Amino acid sequence: MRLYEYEGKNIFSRYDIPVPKGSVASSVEEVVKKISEIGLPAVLKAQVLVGGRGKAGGIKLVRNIEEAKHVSEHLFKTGVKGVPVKKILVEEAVNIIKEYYISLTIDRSLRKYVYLVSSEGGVDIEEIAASKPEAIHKIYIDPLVGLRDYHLRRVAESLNLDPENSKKIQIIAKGLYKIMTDYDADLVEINPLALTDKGLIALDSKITIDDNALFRHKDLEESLSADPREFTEEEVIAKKHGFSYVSLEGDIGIIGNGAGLTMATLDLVAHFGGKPANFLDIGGGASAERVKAALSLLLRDKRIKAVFINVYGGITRCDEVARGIISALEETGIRKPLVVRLVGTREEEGRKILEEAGINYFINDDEAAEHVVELVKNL
Amino acid sequence: MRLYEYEGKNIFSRYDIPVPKGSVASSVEEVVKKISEIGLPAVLKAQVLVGGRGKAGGIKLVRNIEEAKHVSEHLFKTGVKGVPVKKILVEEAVNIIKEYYISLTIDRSLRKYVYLVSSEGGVDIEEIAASKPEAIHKIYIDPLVGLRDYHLRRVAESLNLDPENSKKIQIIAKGLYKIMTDYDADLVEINPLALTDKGLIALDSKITIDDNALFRHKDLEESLSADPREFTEEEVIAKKHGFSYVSLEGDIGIIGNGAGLTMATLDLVAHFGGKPANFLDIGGGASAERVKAALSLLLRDKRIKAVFINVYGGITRCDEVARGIISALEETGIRKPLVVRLVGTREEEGRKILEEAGINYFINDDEAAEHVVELVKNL
Amino acid sequence: MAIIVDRNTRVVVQGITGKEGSFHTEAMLRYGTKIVAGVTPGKEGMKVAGIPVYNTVAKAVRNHPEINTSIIFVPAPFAPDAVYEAIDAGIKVIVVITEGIPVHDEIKMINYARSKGVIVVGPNCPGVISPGERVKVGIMPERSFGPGNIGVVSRSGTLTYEISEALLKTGFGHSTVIGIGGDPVTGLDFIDVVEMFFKDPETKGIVVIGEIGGDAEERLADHIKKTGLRKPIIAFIAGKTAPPGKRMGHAGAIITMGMGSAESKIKAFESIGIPVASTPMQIADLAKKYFSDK
Amino acid sequence: MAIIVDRNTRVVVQGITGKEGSFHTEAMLRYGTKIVAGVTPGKEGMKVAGIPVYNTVAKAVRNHPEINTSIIFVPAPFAPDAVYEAIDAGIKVIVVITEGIPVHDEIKMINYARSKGVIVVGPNCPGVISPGERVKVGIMPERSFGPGNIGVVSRSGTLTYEISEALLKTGFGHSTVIGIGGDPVTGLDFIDVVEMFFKDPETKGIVVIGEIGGDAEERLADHIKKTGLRKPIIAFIAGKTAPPGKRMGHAGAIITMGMGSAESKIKAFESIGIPVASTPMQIADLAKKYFSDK
Repeated sequence: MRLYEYEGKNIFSRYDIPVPKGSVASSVEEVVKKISEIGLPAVLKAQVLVGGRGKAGGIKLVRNIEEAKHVSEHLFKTGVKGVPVKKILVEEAVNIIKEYYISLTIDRSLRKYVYLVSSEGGVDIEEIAASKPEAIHKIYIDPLVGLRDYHLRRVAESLNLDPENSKKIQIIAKGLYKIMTDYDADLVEINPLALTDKGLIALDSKITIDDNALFRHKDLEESLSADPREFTEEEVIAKKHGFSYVSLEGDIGIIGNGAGLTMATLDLVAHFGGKPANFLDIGGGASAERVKAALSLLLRDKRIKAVFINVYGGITRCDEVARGIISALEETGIRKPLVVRLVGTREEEGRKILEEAGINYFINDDEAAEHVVELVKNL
Repeated sequence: MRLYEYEGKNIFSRYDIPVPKGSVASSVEEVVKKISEIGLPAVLKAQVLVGGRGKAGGIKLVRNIEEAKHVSEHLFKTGVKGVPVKKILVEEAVNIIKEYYISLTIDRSLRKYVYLVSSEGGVDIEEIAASKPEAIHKIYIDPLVGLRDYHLRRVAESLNLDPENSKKIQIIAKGLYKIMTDYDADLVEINPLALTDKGLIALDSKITIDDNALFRHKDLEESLSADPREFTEEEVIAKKHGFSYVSLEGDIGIIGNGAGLTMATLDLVAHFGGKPANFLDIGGGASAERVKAALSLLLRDKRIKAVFINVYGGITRCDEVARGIISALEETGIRKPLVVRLVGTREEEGRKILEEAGINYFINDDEAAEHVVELVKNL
Repeated sequence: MAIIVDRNTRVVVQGITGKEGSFHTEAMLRYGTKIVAGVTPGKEGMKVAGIPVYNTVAKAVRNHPEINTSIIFVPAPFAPDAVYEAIDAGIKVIVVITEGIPVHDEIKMINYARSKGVIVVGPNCPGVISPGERVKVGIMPERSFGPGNIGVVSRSGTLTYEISEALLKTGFGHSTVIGIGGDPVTGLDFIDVVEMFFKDPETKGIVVIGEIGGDAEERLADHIKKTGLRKPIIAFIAGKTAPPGKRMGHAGAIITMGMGSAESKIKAFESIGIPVASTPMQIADLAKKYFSDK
Repeated sequence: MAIIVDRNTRVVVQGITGKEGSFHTEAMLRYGTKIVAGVTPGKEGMKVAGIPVYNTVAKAVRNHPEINTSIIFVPAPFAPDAVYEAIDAGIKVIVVITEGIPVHDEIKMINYARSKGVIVVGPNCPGVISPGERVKVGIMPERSFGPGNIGVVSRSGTLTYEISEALLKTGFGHSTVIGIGGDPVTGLDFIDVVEMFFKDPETKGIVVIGEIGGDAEERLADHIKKTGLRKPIIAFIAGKTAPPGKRMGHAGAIITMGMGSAESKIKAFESIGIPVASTPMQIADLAKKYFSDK
C-alpha cells in the first residue's frame, strides 16, 4: 500500500523530519485559502500515485492567486496521466541549494534493512543506480540488532555535510528507521532531500507499507478500503475474491493457477505473438466460486477478445475449475472464445464437464497458447 | 539496587500482575487507617531488605486493631534483624490454596534470560534448587529474539494449571519480562505466587535493578541516593569516592587494588588465621586522594585493629598510593598498626615515601599477611 | 540420499489441526513421510490422522526426540512465533508453507535461523520432496514427481509441478525438488540450494526455475562465475511480459528500482553457459540435450 | 604463535581520544602492538600518538583494510554501539576494556558476536597479551609478562599480573595471558579459552584464575571431565572468605542462589585432577611441580 505524499509528510513531521510548511486542499477555494495562510510563491502538488508526476504537469510553482486558481482548477478537472486528482498539496516554495537522496528499504538478498544515500538527489534513483552506482552509499542494518548510532554516523559520513547538517541528517535517518518499523513500511524515501537556506527539508515523501502487515495497522487498512489508491477496480474485486490481478495492455485474457505458472502463461502467449490483457492468478485450491468470479471479471472486460485458462491441478481440482467456468458463462451470459488447458487432479472429471458444455480443452499448454493467439488473430 | 516489596508490587500492578489489596504506612496511625480501608484480618509486612524477614518476625497476621497497633509499634521500634523499619505494608489476608514460584533472571553462562518456574513455591528457591532441582523448570529467552508467545505457553505448560489460570500465568510471565526489560532488572521474582480463591496473586515481590544500568533510570538513581537501602554508610561513602567496599565481621582492615587481588588478600589473611574486617578495592589507577579516602574510612572504623594494604602497581602508581597513605594518617590523626605490601610501577619512589614516614612495607604478600595477623594477635 | 529431506526425516507439523494442516498431514503420510507429532496451542491430547497433538514444540520434541524437521501451516500473524519455537526446540529444517508473513518479521526470523545453522525453506513455498526416499515435506501433488537424478529448485509452486512432470514424462526423475518460496525474502536462496545439489552425489543435473523480482538469479550466476559450474544446470525464467512496479501474484515477483527483469536474469544465466528455456515445455528438450549423457 | 592476538594483529582503538584510550594507545605502541587507526565520533582528522583518528570504524577499515582487531575504551553507555560497529565492519577480535556495561546490553551483544564468529574479550577486562609476539591488546603492565609456554586465563586484572609475575620469576614465561573480564557475562568463557590453549602448540601448561560467582569454573571442570585434560592445568580461586549476596568489586563476583562459592569451584577442579593453589604465590610452586617436565 502506497501512501500519498501529504500522508507521508504528515508522518515525517511527527518523526522530526522537516518538511515545507503546507497542507492539503480538496477544492480550488481551499487552495486559495491555504495560500493565504502560507504566502506566495507557493507550490501546488497533485496528490496522485503515478510515476513522473512532475514531468506530467502535476507539480506547479504559482506566483499569484490567479495562477493558483487556474492551475488547481486545471488539475482537479483533468487529473495527471489519466489519474483523477482529489487533493492538492499546497506548500511554501523553498530555496534549494543542493538536492540529496535518502531512503530506507529492505535488501532482499542480504535480508537486512538498508539506507540508500546519495549526494545526487532530485532525479530518479533508478537513473543514479544505472548511470553512477558508486554515487549510492549503502548502509546495512541487521534486523537482529536494529538501528544503532553508528549507522547514523555512517549515513552522515557518506554525504560529507557540515557539522550542523550532519547532526540533522542523523535525526532524519533515525526518523526514517522509526517510520519503517512503526508502520511496517518496505520503503521510506525522501527524494529530494533539499539543502535550503533553512537547512535540510524533505521536499517529497514516498512510503509504501508491506501489504502483508496491514493486519497490524487497522487504520491504514480502513483508509485503503475507503480509497483504493493505485489499485484499479479490477484489482479491488480480485482482492475481495482472494485472487491476484494485474491489468496489462493486450487483448487476450489470462487465468492461471499459481503466480509462476500464470506469468509463464503470459510469456507463452507473447511467445506466440499474442498480447496478454492481464495477469490473473486464482491461487492454490481455488473453488468453483472463485473461478467463476475470475472468469466473469475477464468476460466483462471489453478489451478482452478471448480468454486462455491454464490450470495445472495440484491442490486445485480440475472439476471445480470446470464447474466455475460453466457457471461464469451462465451467469454473465457473455460468450468469448475460450481456450482451456486443464491437467492434474481430477482432470477426467473436469474435461467431461467442459465437453458436455462444448468447450475446447488442451493438455499441452504450448498448443493451447498457440491456438488462442491464432483465434484472436482471425477474429 | 534492590526494590522494596511495596515498590515491586506497585510495579506489578502496572504490569497486570495481581497483588493483594494493600498499601504502605509510615506510622502506627497510618497502619490503623489503612486497615480501616482494607478490613480485617490483615497482614503487616515490614519493608526491609533482609533475607528471612518472615522467620525474624517481620511479617504478621493481625486479627484486630489492637493487635495491629501492637505489632506495628513493635516493628517500628525494634526493626527486623537489626535493620530499622521505616515502612509497613498493610495488606488484605488471602486464602492460599497452593504456592508457586516464578522468576525471570539472567543465565550468566548461556547469556540468556531464563524463567525459573516451580510448583513448589513459598520456600527459598535455593532450597528447592538444592533438594529437588528437577522441580525447577527453566525456559530460556534468547536476547536476540526476545519474548515470544511460545515462551509463555511453555511457562504455563510447566505448571500444569487449569485453562483459566494457564492464561493468567501467561499474563503474569509477560509482565515479568516487560518489567525486566523496562527497568533493566537482573531479577524479577514472585515467591510465593499464590493460587487463592480469587485466582493467582503475587504475595511477595523481589526486583533487583542492574546497578550498571541506573544511568538509564534517573528516578531510581535519585530514589537510591535519597534512601541507600541495603547499602551501609561505608558502602555509600565508598561509592562516592569510586571504590568498592563490603563490610565483614573481622578486625583486620584490608585495602587492595583490583577485585581479584583484594579477594585474594582477604583469603590470605584468613589463611594465616586472621579475620578480615572488610573488602575494599581502590580500583585501577587510584589517585592519592582516593587512597586517602579509603584508608581514612578504615582508620575511623572502631572494629578495625590493624590495616593491611596490598597493592600491585600496574596502572596504579606506588608513589601515589604511598602519598595517599601519608595524608590519610595526617588528616585523621588516627594511628593503627599498618602493614603495606607495595610492588610494581614506581615502587622505589613509593617505598621511599613510606620509609621517610617510618612505615613498614613488604614485597611478598604471604609474609605481609602473616605479619599483620601476628600483629593483631599480639595486640 | 537427496538433500534437505530424506528417509531420516522425522516431522512435526505446526498448525496440524487447521484445515490446511490436517489435509496435508494426511497427504504427506500417504506419500510416506514420517510424521511423528503435531502442535497446536490448546489442542493437546487431540489426534490428527493418528498423530498426537501437543501444545508446544518443546513438549513434542521431549516426547519424540527423533523429530528433526518441522512444517509450518500456522497463519501469518503467528508463523514467526512458530519458527522461533521450532529453532529453540533444536529443529534444524523448517519448511514454512504460510503465505503473507510481514517482511519485517521474515528478515529477522531468517537471520536468526541462519545464525543458528537452521535451514528455513520458504516462507510462502510448496515445500520439499525427495521422491526416491518417499518423503515429502510440503503440499505438492504426488503425480508430478518420481525418483531420479535431477534436482529442481524454484521460486514457484504450480509451475514447478508442471515442469517437474514434463521432466518425468521425458524420462528424468527427481532427486529432490524444492520451492524456496515466492516472497521477496526467503530462507534459502538459489546459491544455497545449488551448492547442496552440487554436493549431493545423487543429483546429476539441476533445473533452476526463476522469476522476475530481486536478484537471486543474478547472484547465482555471479556465484557460479566465481566458483565454477560443477554440474549441468538448465533454467526457466517466468515473467518476461511483466510490467515494472506491479506484483505478479508473488510478493517477490516485482520489478523495482530498475532491478529484477527477466531479461537481466536470462542474460546472467546465458553469460555463464546456463541455457534458458523459452517455454516451460522446452525444459524437457534442454534436459535431453544437457542431462542425457550424465 | 599464541592465541587471539599475535604478530598478525592489526588494531583499531575505539575511543582513542579519551584519557584512557590515548594513555593505553601509547603504552601498547611502546610494547610493540601494531595499532593502525583510532575511532572517536567527531574527532576525525586528529592524531593520537601519530595514529590517525576516524569518525567511524567503517571508514577506518576502508582506509586500513589490514585491521583485524579492535580494543574498546568507549564509556559504558556507548560501548555496545562500539561493539556492534566493530562486528559490522568485519572485525573478528574485539577486546572490551569498558567497565559497567548494563547486563541486558551485554547478553545481546555477546550473543550477536558469537553468532557471527566474532571473539569478544571482556567486557570489564584487562585484555590480552602475547609476550613472545610483543603484542598486547589491553591495559596490563609490561613488567608482569615475558615470553614462554604458559597460558594464563583469568576473571581478574591485578591478581593476574601478580600471578603472572610470580610465574615469570620462577622461570615460566607466557604464551598468552587473557583476562576474560569480571562481569557476570563475558564474551569468552574458561572453556573457550582453555580449548584454544589446548590447540595452541606453543602452550604447554595452563593457569586458570577463577573467583566466586557464577559457574564458569564448574562448567570448565564438567567440560574437561567429558573431553579430557589434554594439557596440565593449575588453578587459583579468589574469594574463599566472601559472604553470600555481596558483590566483591567485580559485578560478577557474587554468591547468589546458593551458587558460586569458592568451595564449589575448588571441589570441581580438584575432582578432575586440577590442583588449586591456596595462595597466589603458591601457584609458582604448583607450576614447578606440574609444568617443569613439559
